[in-house]
Amino acid sequence: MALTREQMAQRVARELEDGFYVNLGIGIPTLVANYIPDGMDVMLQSENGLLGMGRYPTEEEVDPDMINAGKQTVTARPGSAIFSSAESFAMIRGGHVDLTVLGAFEVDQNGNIASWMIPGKLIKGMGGAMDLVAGAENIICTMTHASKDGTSKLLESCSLPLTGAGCINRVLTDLAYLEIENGAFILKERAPGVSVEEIKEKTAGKLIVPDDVPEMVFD
Amino acid sequence: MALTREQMAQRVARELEDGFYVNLGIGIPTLVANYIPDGMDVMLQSENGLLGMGRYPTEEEVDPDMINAGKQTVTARPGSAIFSSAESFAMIRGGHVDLTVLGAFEVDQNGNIASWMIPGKLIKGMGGAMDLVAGAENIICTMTHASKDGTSKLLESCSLPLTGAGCINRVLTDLAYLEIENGAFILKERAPGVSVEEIKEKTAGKLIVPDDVPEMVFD
Amino acid sequence: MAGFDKRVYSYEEAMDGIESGMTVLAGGFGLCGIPENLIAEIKRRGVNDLTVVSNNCGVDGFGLGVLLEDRQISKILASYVGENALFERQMLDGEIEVQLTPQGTLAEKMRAGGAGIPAFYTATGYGTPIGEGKEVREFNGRHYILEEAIVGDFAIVKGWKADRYGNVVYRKTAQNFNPMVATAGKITVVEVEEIVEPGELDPAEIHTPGIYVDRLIQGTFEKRIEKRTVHQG
Amino acid sequence: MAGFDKRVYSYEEAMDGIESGMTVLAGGFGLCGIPENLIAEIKRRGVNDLTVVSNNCGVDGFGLGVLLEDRQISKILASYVGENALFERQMLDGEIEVQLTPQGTLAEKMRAGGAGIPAFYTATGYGTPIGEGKEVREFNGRHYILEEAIVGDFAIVKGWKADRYGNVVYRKTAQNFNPMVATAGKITVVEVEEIVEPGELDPAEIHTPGIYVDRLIQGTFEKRIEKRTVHQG
Repeated sequence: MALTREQMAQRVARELEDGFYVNLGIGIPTLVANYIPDGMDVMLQSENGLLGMGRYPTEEEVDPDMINAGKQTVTARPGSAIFSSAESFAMIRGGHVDLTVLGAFEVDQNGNIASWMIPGKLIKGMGGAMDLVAGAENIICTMTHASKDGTSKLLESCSLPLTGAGCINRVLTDLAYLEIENGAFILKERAPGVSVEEIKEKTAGKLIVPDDVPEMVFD
Repeated sequence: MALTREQMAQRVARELEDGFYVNLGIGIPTLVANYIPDGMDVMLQSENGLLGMGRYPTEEEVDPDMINAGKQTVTARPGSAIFSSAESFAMIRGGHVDLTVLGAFEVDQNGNIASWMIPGKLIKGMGGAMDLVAGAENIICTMTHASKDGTSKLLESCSLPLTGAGCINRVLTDLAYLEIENGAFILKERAPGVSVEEIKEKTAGKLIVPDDVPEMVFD
Repeated sequence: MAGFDKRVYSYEEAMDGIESGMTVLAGGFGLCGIPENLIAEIKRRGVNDLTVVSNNCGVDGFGLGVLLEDRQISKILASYVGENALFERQMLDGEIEVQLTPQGTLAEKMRAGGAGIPAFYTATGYGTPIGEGKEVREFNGRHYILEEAIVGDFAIVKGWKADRYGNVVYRKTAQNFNPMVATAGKITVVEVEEIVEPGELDPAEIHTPGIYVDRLIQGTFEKRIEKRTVHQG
Repeated sequence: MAGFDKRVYSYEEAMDGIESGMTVLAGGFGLCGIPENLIAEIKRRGVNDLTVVSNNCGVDGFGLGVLLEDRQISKILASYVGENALFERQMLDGEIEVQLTPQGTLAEKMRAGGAGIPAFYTATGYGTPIGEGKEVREFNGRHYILEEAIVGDFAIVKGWKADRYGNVVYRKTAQNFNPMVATAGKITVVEVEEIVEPGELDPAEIHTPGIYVDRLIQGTFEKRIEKRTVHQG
């Protein structure tokens, strides 16, 4: 069975480490915050200028001057810092964020990512995504493995305009967790009940399948 | 008579305008602060990170965390701002300071200035001087017109290593106030009792002498 | 205005001198921390053919979105647009030219503009459409592209408090692009919620020193919320 | 250290891992806002062949000056040196290499290093010995030189207060180079006068967000004054 959005978030959360500064993109990445393991502390960076993002506010706490990069109202945790966009992207571009999680339309075996533009469709902009992929050494892409008609999104070479070149080394899809190394996807884990065969079939890029590919386990 | 240091400061102060942000270098430029005309407000910028420098502290006010760019203990006036060196030089380099006053060893008719290094002598460094001359559109150099042996310091071309190229357009010496335009010094005013002849003699660079060169008047 | 008193007392005076064809830098992220009354004054004046530099372009009927109604904007540099039906139509119709710029690059371009840095290198956008036509250069084995600074004829800024010298502090995440915008305008206009006496703000906590500010006005603000999201339970 | 608690409890631990041959960035302007105890710990350890990046090099017997006594510094990048007889002698004897760097360029090089900007253009130094051998480029009719970023193996910083997450505020003009230095170290060590609980510092007034800080220690400081100047009358 393909992973649900919640399971994807749960699996990504296992890549967190205590003391990590993390930037979570919009969509599934945002859900990761719900699965931070007990006893582990992670600080969320929001690129509009907040380090130490807290939960959503109660009705009484709602403050128009307090939003996240998704423009949602949020709170700040004690010990947070708030700063300008230039400072925020100095952090991001300078490689100070430990982990970035973001969605993608396509990734390829050379670590290229396309996530912001589909020619012919309306272009809304890249926001902070290009800075994030250029700045982080540690990025996890979350995406569906293939489109509804079965067309792979893990490619030999991205067909869409890139967000960043050679910057992705980890991908979590609804079918598998893979790493990118030396021009290939390496299959590390598969979703419960998903066969290596199905993953092979839905991966257009070069795929290396180790002898043992464990199934993910969810509580 | 050549101007005293105090008179030089007094004359420079006449170039101030109400509402000017001013950076004053070490030496004679520092004295300019003593001659700000009544009813005029000028904000002093100190490049170590202070906008709105006040007077020196009383013994009780002395604070090791409160110094100016000359490393002297100072105070801040109400409405001052304190910031980092990067922000301070963003102001300077970005052309936000209205007037910079600094000393020089030599200037030349093309607006070049040499003020930081005499080959063979110990080099202590340029501090913020190169940034100041590159950033300000409005600079006044204060200097003696000639060395003690009569050698001119207003040259056709600076002989010492430069602090900045083509950046000076006003010079106040102990003998005269001059402007630099189109590759020449233009004699605007002379010190009380100093003849045009003496200034000509002590100016090695191209000098333009208008028909009328008024004497400076001091109270 | 005498000395360093930057206060003006009408929005008309605040935006005096703005003309068609000018470049306007605007602070704000989404609808958070936007100079809403200064934008409204630009609308009122009817100037057009403006180049606007702002992270976003407001929404239909609010923020920079109001400048679309009479086609006052001919070009925009932004990182994310299109929460806005009118904007989409004008973009698709070619009435407005959109130059998409990565958010961090946009912030840094304005910071550079204010700081006298004409250009800088960044890895952001290398190998993407954003890097096309730009100089590529290698430093320590990595590729970077050259990005040039931005300055504007007018910079419009929303602050929280300021003293009359124009020293500004921002409130929470309404800071965002405002400090960089404030440094990069030939004329910088700041509107705030409260003007206080010099000395009331701690000098070490000033976000925008008054040297960057030409005009200061106190206003009242709607502060519309774009995505009200509340805690469940 | 668990989670974001950056505190260490000895200077030995604070400077753990520093080795001969490393590059050390140090905050401070003159003797104001210098990490005096971290410098003393470097002296105690006896590491040498250090490249030091700092606006100044202390005075005889205090600040970075103490690292000269046992010839621990082989190279220094600074804008102004030589309030210091020992320094002068080592410079004249060729025991120490001095790379003079304009003050604003020095600040910007470290800011760039921390911000992932590998290089930038500046007019500062064009046409001077500082510009020699550097790329010159024209933007809008003016000449600029290319300057590259600086990063260090260690960054040593003096703050005023910090919470245990490493969010730092500086006191008055003791801020100076410290915020840029803090961003540009592979390992950034901050010593402060007081450590407070998370939440005690206003988030909008943090000068150095904790993300830049690896280790934090509370110390006591001499804060020597270089030029005590008092008001007459």
